[in-house]
Amino acid sequence: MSAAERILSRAVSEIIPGSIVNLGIGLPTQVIHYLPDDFDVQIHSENGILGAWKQSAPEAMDPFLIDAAGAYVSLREGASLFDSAVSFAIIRRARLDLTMIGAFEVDALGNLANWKIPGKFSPGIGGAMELAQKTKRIVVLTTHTDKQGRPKILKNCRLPLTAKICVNRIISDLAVMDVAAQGLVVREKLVQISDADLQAQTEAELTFATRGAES
Amino acid sequence: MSAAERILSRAVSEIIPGSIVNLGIGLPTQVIHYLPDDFDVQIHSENGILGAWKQSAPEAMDPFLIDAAGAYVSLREGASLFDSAVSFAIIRRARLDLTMIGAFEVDALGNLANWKIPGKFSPGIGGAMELAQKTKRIVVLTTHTDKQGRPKILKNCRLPLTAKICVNRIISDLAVMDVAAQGLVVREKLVQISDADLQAQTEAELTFATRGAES
Amino acid sequence: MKKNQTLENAIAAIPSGAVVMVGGFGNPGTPFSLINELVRQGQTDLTLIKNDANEPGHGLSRLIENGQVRKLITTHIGLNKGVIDLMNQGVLEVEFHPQGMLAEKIRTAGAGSFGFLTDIGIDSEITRPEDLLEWQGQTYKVEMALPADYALIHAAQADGLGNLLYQGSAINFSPLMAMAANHVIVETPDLGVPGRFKPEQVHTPGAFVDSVVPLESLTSDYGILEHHVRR
Amino acid sequence: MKKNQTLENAIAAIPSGAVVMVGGFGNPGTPFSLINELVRQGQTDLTLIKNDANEPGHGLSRLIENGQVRKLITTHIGLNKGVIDLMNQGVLEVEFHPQGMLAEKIRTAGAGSFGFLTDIGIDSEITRPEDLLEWQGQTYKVEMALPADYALIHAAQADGLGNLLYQGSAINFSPLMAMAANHVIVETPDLGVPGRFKPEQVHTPGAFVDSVVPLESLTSDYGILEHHVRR
Repeated sequence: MSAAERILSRAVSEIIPGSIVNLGIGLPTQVIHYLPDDFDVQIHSENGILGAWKQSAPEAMDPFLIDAAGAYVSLREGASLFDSAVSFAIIRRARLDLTMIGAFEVDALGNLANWKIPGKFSPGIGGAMELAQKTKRIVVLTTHTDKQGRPKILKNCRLPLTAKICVNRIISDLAVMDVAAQGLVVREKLVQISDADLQAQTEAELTFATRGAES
Repeated sequence: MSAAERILSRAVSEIIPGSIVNLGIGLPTQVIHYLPDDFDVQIHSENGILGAWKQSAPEAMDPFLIDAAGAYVSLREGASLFDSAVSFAIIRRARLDLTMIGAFEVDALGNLANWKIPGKFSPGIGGAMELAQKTKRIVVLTTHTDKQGRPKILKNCRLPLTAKICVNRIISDLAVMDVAAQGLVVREKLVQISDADLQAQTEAELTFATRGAES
Repeated sequence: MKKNQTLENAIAAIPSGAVVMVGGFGNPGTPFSLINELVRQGQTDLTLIKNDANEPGHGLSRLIENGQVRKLITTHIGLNKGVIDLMNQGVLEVEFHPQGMLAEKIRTAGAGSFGFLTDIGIDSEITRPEDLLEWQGQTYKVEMALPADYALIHAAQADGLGNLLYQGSAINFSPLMAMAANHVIVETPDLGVPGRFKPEQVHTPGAFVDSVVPLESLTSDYGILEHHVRR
Repeated sequence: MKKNQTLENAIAAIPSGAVVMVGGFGNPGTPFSLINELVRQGQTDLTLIKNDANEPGHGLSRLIENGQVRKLITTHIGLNKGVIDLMNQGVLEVEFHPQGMLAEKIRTAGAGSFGFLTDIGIDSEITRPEDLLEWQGQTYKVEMALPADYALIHAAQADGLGNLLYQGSAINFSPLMAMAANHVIVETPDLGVPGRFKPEQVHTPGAFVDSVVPLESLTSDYGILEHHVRR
């Protein structure tokens, strides 16, 4: 399993049946393909969809129906379509149960940076600020370190923040961590990695309270 | 012809074919019944209708379709129905061509008072302020004097204003007057009333520029 | 369908003292069955938000006549002399707003914002000096958002996910209130299964709806009011 | 049908220097035919407002690549490296807003209001001290309304009164922009006669629409983008 596959497989079990969930651009939008076909969830896409579902076969694909990342999607029974003001009213009124979101950096306080790398990458804000600031529960999906092996899970974010103190849980390719009063608490980790190894790849200080282990 | 019938018959010719018109509660909502069945106009009702039309026969009446005064209405081909926020967006964005509105008092400056008589009558504001303040053209339909024979067309309104300097034209049972830079200009009047008699029933000073006369 | 509830259970969620929005402009859109159940259960000290007070003996007026209402936030009660009298006697507190401002204050709450800048009524007696804001060289009136604890809504049709469709002039404040209240209770004579609506034609997405009460039939409350029929 | 216009006449109404809103989120809802005509006519010094810049060689991107655009007000241009490069080179001025704030700024203009009070981004670097307002003991960010001279809109269906229906995820900013612009130009592959729509299902009432351009067919611009098909 690749790092991405490990994250996505684990992410599936974060979704409570019957809930309303937004999947952010990047890794999170891929979660939809890991869900059982009959799973009871309403996927919100900020471009105006409640009830987005897996991409249809090419012959049934609707060119007028994409998710916020541009990928063609289908609709479930009971889906609704609406304008961008209503879509963000759903977000700002906290009618989403969960948002899964990507990160450039996330820290021990639950701060999130995922929209801008000054001087290198600033394609815009998109829906990230409102999702991060207003959703009841935010789960970050991220590789534990960047491509150069540097920690993405920090003591304090250094990049411009998307939203302060908003993240509830981080799912990386190595571990599942909760943002708690005492900092990051490791709930699960790969069996093949030791506590010390995980800490070594994490700038934030970790507390270990693993209830078992992932494979 | 009663005073009301004279006002309503004259009001019909204020409506330019193809235009969008709001008819205020009271006399103005009655204008709809004086329009030819095939007249090209879209009647806006602030409770969420564009394309309201004459009341259907009792057996075809829809209990879920009323105008802002509570009267049952029908819909024309091409009508649309929408929420109150959209309805007032149409008003505030000045997408109405004309509003006909009632008055307790109207004055030589074009000020309008039609929502409150302190200590006697204050049922609320309704849509009057927004209609009066934002419609491109406001025509007041009113009897020239009140039931006690006192002028309703004043030098300066004494009641709380609905909106300042908003009225373009006044159609009474006696005359048609425009609000102009020099004050009220009489454009039409009943043949049987002299200039002096009309002035006597009007507190505001009148200039006479009648282009003919009504019967 | 966890959103399918009985009239009794749905209304029992509302405590005395609650702020309750009620859809409808005149009769159309008024959730008479939800209101009548609230009369039956007898919660008191309510603050109600509705375009009007319905007409004597009907809908919202029943709650007011029954002494359950502390304050009414509305736009026009000209068709209800009884409620005007209660206001004039000081028995009922009434707060009036221009109709489009009431709609926009509710919609602002529904959008998760806190207020908006307008010029409506800025020159009139409804504007107090403390409502005015100088901002970037202009003067605006600040209208604050108007949220509520509960909304009572009548929908023509619904599905088990809480998606709603309205009909006729019964749309009015309902979709705005469904966005603005923390707990949204809907009555409908026509509750069906998800998939029955074209997704583009849903007026209120189910995300805003907490309970849906199916009505077996519509009582005479929902019918034609004879005095509004043109003779 | 006075609203029925040719592509050429409808776009010729737009002068150089105009502020132009363009509907669409990615491809769906992008009025490619109106944009392509604007490229052909060559008006310059435009300020454009759209959720994104489409993708290289398509839609809005063509106007930018063609040097007709002075400023872009948008939310995310991550799928258009060419436009990001023009921004980084200082050739194109770009103003970013959070997506829901852009929607709400447009909708606020469309409602005839002047601004709104929010807390979105209030703790982030996008908020300057001069955007903050102390009001009734709370701190808010003031977001000003964003109106425009023109809006270019794609509708799935229209009638001769300018009533519009959208489809799929192509609704997005279109109904908001139709309210917010002073002059609204719509393209549609399906223009019919008034009466064809159920009145409750009209997304944009014709009151907001100035011209409707019937399209004989949809070009390949409107089709599937192969790189967004999952392999």
